[in-house]
Amino acid sequence: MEPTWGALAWQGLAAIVTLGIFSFLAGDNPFYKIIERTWVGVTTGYWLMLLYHTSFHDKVWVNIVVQHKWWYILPTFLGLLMWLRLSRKLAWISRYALAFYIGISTGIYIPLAFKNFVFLQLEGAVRPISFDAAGINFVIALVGLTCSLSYFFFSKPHTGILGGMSKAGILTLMIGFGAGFGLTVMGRVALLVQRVIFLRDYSVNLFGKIF
Amino acid sequence: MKRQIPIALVFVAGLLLVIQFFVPHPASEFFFTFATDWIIVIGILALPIGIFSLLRNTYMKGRSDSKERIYSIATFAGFFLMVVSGLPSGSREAGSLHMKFFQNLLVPAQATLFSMLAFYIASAAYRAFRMRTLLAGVLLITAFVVMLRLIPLPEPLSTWNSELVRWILAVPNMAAKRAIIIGVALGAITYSMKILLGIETAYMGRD
Amino acid sequence: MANGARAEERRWYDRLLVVDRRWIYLILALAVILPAIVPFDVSTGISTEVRRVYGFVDDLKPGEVVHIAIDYDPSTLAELHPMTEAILRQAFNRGARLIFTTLSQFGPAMAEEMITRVAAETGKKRGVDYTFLGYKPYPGITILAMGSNYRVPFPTDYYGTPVDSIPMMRDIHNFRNVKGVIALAGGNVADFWIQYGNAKYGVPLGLGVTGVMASDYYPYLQSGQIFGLIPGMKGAAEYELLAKRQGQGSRGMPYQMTTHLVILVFMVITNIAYLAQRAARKRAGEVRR
Amino acid sequence: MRAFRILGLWFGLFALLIAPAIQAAETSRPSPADSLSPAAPPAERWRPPTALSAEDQPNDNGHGIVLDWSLSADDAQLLSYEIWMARSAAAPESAWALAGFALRGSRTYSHQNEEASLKGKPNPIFVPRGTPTFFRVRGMADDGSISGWSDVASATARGNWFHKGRINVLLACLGLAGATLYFIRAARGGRKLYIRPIPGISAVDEAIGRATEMGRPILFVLGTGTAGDIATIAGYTVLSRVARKTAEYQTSLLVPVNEPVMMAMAQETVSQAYKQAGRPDLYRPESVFYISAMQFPYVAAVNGLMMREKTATNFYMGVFHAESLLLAEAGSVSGSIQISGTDQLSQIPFFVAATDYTLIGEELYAASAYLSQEPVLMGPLKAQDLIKVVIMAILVLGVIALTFSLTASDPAGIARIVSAVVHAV
Repeated sequence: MEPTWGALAWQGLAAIVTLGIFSFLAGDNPFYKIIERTWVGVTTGYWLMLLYHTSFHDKVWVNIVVQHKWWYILPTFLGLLMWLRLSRKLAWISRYALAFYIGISTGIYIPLAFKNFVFLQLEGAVRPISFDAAGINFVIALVGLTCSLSYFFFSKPHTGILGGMSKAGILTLMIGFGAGFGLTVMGRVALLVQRVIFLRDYSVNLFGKIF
Repeated sequence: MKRQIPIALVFVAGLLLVIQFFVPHPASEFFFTFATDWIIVIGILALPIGIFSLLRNTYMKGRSDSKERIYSIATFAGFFLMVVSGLPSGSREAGSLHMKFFQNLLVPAQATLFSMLAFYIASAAYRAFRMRTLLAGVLLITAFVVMLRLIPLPEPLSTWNSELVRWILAVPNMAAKRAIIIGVALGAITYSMKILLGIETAYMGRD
Repeated sequence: MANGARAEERRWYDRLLVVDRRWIYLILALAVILPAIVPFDVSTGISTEVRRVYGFVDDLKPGEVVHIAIDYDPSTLAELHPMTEAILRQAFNRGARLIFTTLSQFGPAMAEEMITRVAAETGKKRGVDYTFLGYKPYPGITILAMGSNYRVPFPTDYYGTPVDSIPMMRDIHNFRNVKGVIALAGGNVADFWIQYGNAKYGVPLGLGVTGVMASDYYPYLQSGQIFGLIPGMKGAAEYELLAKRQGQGSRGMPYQMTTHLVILVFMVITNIAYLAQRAARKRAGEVRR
Repeated sequence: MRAFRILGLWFGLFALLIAPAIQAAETSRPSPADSLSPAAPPAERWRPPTALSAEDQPNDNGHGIVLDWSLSADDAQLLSYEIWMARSAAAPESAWALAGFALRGSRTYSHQNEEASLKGKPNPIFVPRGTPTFFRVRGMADDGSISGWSDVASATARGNWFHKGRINVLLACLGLAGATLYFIRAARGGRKLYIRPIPGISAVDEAIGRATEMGRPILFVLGTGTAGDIATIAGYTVLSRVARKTAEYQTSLLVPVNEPVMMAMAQETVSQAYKQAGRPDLYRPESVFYISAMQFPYVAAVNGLMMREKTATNFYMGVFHAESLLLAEAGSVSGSIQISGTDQLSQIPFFVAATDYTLIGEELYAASAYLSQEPVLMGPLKAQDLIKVVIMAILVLGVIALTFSLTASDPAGIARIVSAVVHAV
C-alpha cells in the first residue's frame, strides 16, 4: 500500500522527534532542546484538555450541575483554595486542602498495606516443608527471607548474630537486584528495536515515494 | 490556626478512612468513593497552578535570556496548539488534529525516551558492575548469569544455565522480593501513623 | 583513585575504566543495527518443554480437534503473538480443526485479526476448519462451564452464529472431544486452566507464557499438570526453529543476542580492567612501602 | 494510590487505542440470561441435591448470599452443580436464571452480584439488598444429563457494619499503633534509643558541602508518584533537611515536580526549611517548579536541566518507575553525586547500580528518624522492628508447626528428608 504524502508528513514529524530524542545520547544539543521544550508544551496542553474533558467533566461538572450532588461543592471549594498559592500572603490557606489530601491518602494506605503486603506475603511464605528438592529450596528461601528482613532492623547495631544474618540478607537482596536488572534488558531492547524498525520503514517509504 | 487545624484535619480524615476499611456496609462504600473523589477533584483543580508555574518560568527564561527565547516560544506554541485543537468536543476522536499531534509527537517521543534505557542499561552495566566488594560481585554475577540465557551456548552449558536462572528467580529472588515488600509495607505503615499523629509534618512545615 | 591519576602515563586499564560513554552507546547502536543489515539466525538450543508442545501439534492427525486459548491482550502482545502465530500455522498445516476462545477482556479484536489472517494464508474456512467462540468474563467459571459443554458459556460464536449450526462443532461437546488445550496466557488465566481445565477435567494442557511469568509454571511441568511450556520470546524463537519457519520470535532473537552479548562483553572488559588496575596499585603500594 | 493518576492518563489512552477492542468484546458478549441457557432440554437422570439452605453472606455490602446443600446421592456420576435463582419461589420456569456452578463434591456456594442492570436490561442474577432472593440447585453430568431440582431456599442480603474477616488487620493496626505510642513515650521519658547508620543518609551533608564548594546547584527529584504516596511524603522529609542545609550554605536548590499538588507541598516544605534556617529572605518559590504531569516529558526536561545547570548533587527520593535509570545515567554523565531512595521494587536494582548511594525500600522511611535523631521519630522505628520480629517468628514457627502437623501423620517423612539432604550433598 502506497502511503500518502500527508501520512508521510505526519510520520516525518514522528521520525524527527525520534531522532531528536536520540541525539541526547551524544550530549545536550539544540536539536534535543527544541524537541524537549516543544514536547513539554504539547504534553501540558494535552494533559489539560484530557483532564478537562474527562476528569473535570465527570467528577465536577456532571456531579454538581447535572446530577445535583451538591456535596461535591466541598472538594471543589478545597480545590479552588489551592489557587491561593499564587498569593504569598494567603498561600497557607491551601494547607487545608493539602491536609485532606494527605489524610485521605494515608488513611486508605494503612489497612490496605497490612492486608495486601504483609498478610498476603506471609500467607505465601508459610507452607509446610516437603521432603524433597523443592523442600530444600523452600528452606533456603525462608532463610533468605528472614535474613533479608533482619537487614532492615534499624534499632539494633548489626553485630553478632544479627550482623551475620543481615549480611546474609543483603547478599540475598543483591542476588534479587542482579536478577531484576538482568531480566529487564530483554524488554528494553525490544523497545529499541521497534524504534529502529520504525526509522528504517519510514526511510524506505519516503525514498520509495520520492524515487 | 495556620498549622494546628490542618494537622488535626489530617488525623480526622485519616482515621475515618482507616475505620472505613473495616466496614463493608454500603454507607461506608459511599463514603470511600466520595473521599477518593476529593483527591481527584483537588488534583484536577490544582492543575492550573502547575501550568501557571510552567508558563511563568518559561516566560521569564525567554525574557531574560535571548538565547533561550526560541525554546520558550516552542513550549508556548506546543501548549496553545494542543489547547486550541483540543477544545472542540470531537477533538478526542482518532484522526482529529489534536490526536494526530498526540500520535505523531507525544507517542513517538515517549517510546524513544523509553527505548533509550537499552543504552543506559549498557552503560550502567559498564560503569557499575565492577567487582569492588563481595556485594558488588554478587550483583554482577547474578545479572551476568541471567543475561547469559539469551546467548546460544553449547550443551550442556545452556541447560545448566537455564536451570540456574530458574533457581535464582524462584528461590533467592523470591525471598528478596518478599523481604522488600514486607519491609516497605511496615516502614510505610509506621510512617503513615507518624503522619496521622502529627509527628511527621515536613510537608506542612515542621521538620 | 588519586594514586592512579598521579601515575605519569595512563595505562590501558585506566583508559578503559574512564572511557567516554558515547563509545558504549555507539557500540550498542551498532549491535542493534547489525542484525537489521546483515540478517543471521541464532541457533538457540531447543528446550524439552518447547519441543513437547511442538511434538503435540506435530502429532495431530487431520480432523483432530485442538482448543487454542488466546488469553492475553495487547499489553503482552510483543512476547506472545509470535508463538501463537507459529502454533496456528503448524496446526492448520497438519489439517487439525481448531477451537479458539479468549478470556482476556481486550483480547478479542486482536485474536480475531490473527486468526483470520493465518487462516486466510493457509486456506482454512471458518466454521469448517476453525471456530472462534469469542470472549467471556470470569475465566474460572467459563473454563468449568466449557468442560461440561462449550454451548453453556458460548451459545453462539464471536460472530453471533449459533454453535449448533456450525458444521465443525456438531460432534464437539466438551473437553472430552478435543485432543488438548494450548493456552497462551499473559496473566493468571493460566492458573485457571491448570486448576479447572487440567485438574478437574484432565484435559491435556500446554502453556505459552511471558518470559517473566515462566518461572512460576515450571513446577507444573515437573508434576505433569502441563505437557509443555513456551516461555516468552525465546520460547517462540525455539518453536519457530522447530517449525522451520522464521517468524517474529526468531527475527527478534538476533537483536536480543547481539545486545546481550555486547553488554556481557562490557561487563567482562570493565572487570578485567578494574582487576588489572587494582593489582597494579597494590604492586605500586608495596614498592613504595 | 497510583490509581488516581492512572485515571487521567491511562483512561484516555485506553479509550483511544483500545476502544475498538472493547467494543468488539462488548458486542460479542451476549447478556448472561441468554448466554447461560443450554441449547436443548436435557434428560433428567440423577437424584437431586437435598437440604438446600440460604443465608446472608457475612462481611459484605449486602449483595451476597451463601448456599449450603447436601450432595446428590449420585454425586459420583455428576460433573458439577448448577445454581439457579429467581425473585420469587413461584416464579415461572423462564424467570429462573443460572447464577453459577459448583464442582462435584462441593456443598456450598456463595453468590454475589452488585449490578442491578446490564446494558439497560435488568440483571437476572443481581442480588438486591433487603428483599429476599430465591435459589435452587441441580446436578449436571458431563453428557449434559441432569438431576432433579433441590427444594427452593431463600435469604435476604444485608449490608454489614463490621468485616469479621479483617480482624487480623485491625489487630495489627492497633498493635503497631500501641507499640508506636509506647515507644514514643518511652523515648520522651529519656530512654536511650539507638539507630543504625544509613550510608546514603550519612552522605547527605557531605554531598551538599560538595555542591557548595563547587558553586553549583543541588537537584531534588520527588519522583513520579502522586503527592499523597507515602514514599513521596518521606521524600518531603529528606527535602526539608536538604533545604535547611542549602539555606545555611546559600547553595541554590532546584526542585522540579510532576504534579501540582506535589508542587504545593514541596513549596511548603522548602519555605519552612528556609525559615527554620533563619534565612526566609533566600527562599524563592520558583525554585520548586512544575514541569509536566506525564512521566517521560518530565524526565526529558529534568535530564536537560541536569546538563544545563551542571547540578553537583542529585537527590531522587520518592516513587520512581522506568525513569529511575534515565535520570541516574544522565546525572552521572553530568558528573553529579547521586543519592537515591525508592520503595519501588522493580527500580531499586537500577538505582543500586547507577547512583552513589541508595536507600533500599524501608530505609527511605527510616531516613527521617536518622536525620533528626529526635526521640519522637525514633520511637516508631523501634515499634516497626518489634513487628518485624513478630513476623519473623510467625514465619519460622508457622512453617515448623505446619510441617510437624503433616509429619505426625506421615512418620516416614523424617527419613525421607534425611535421605533427600544426603542425596543433595
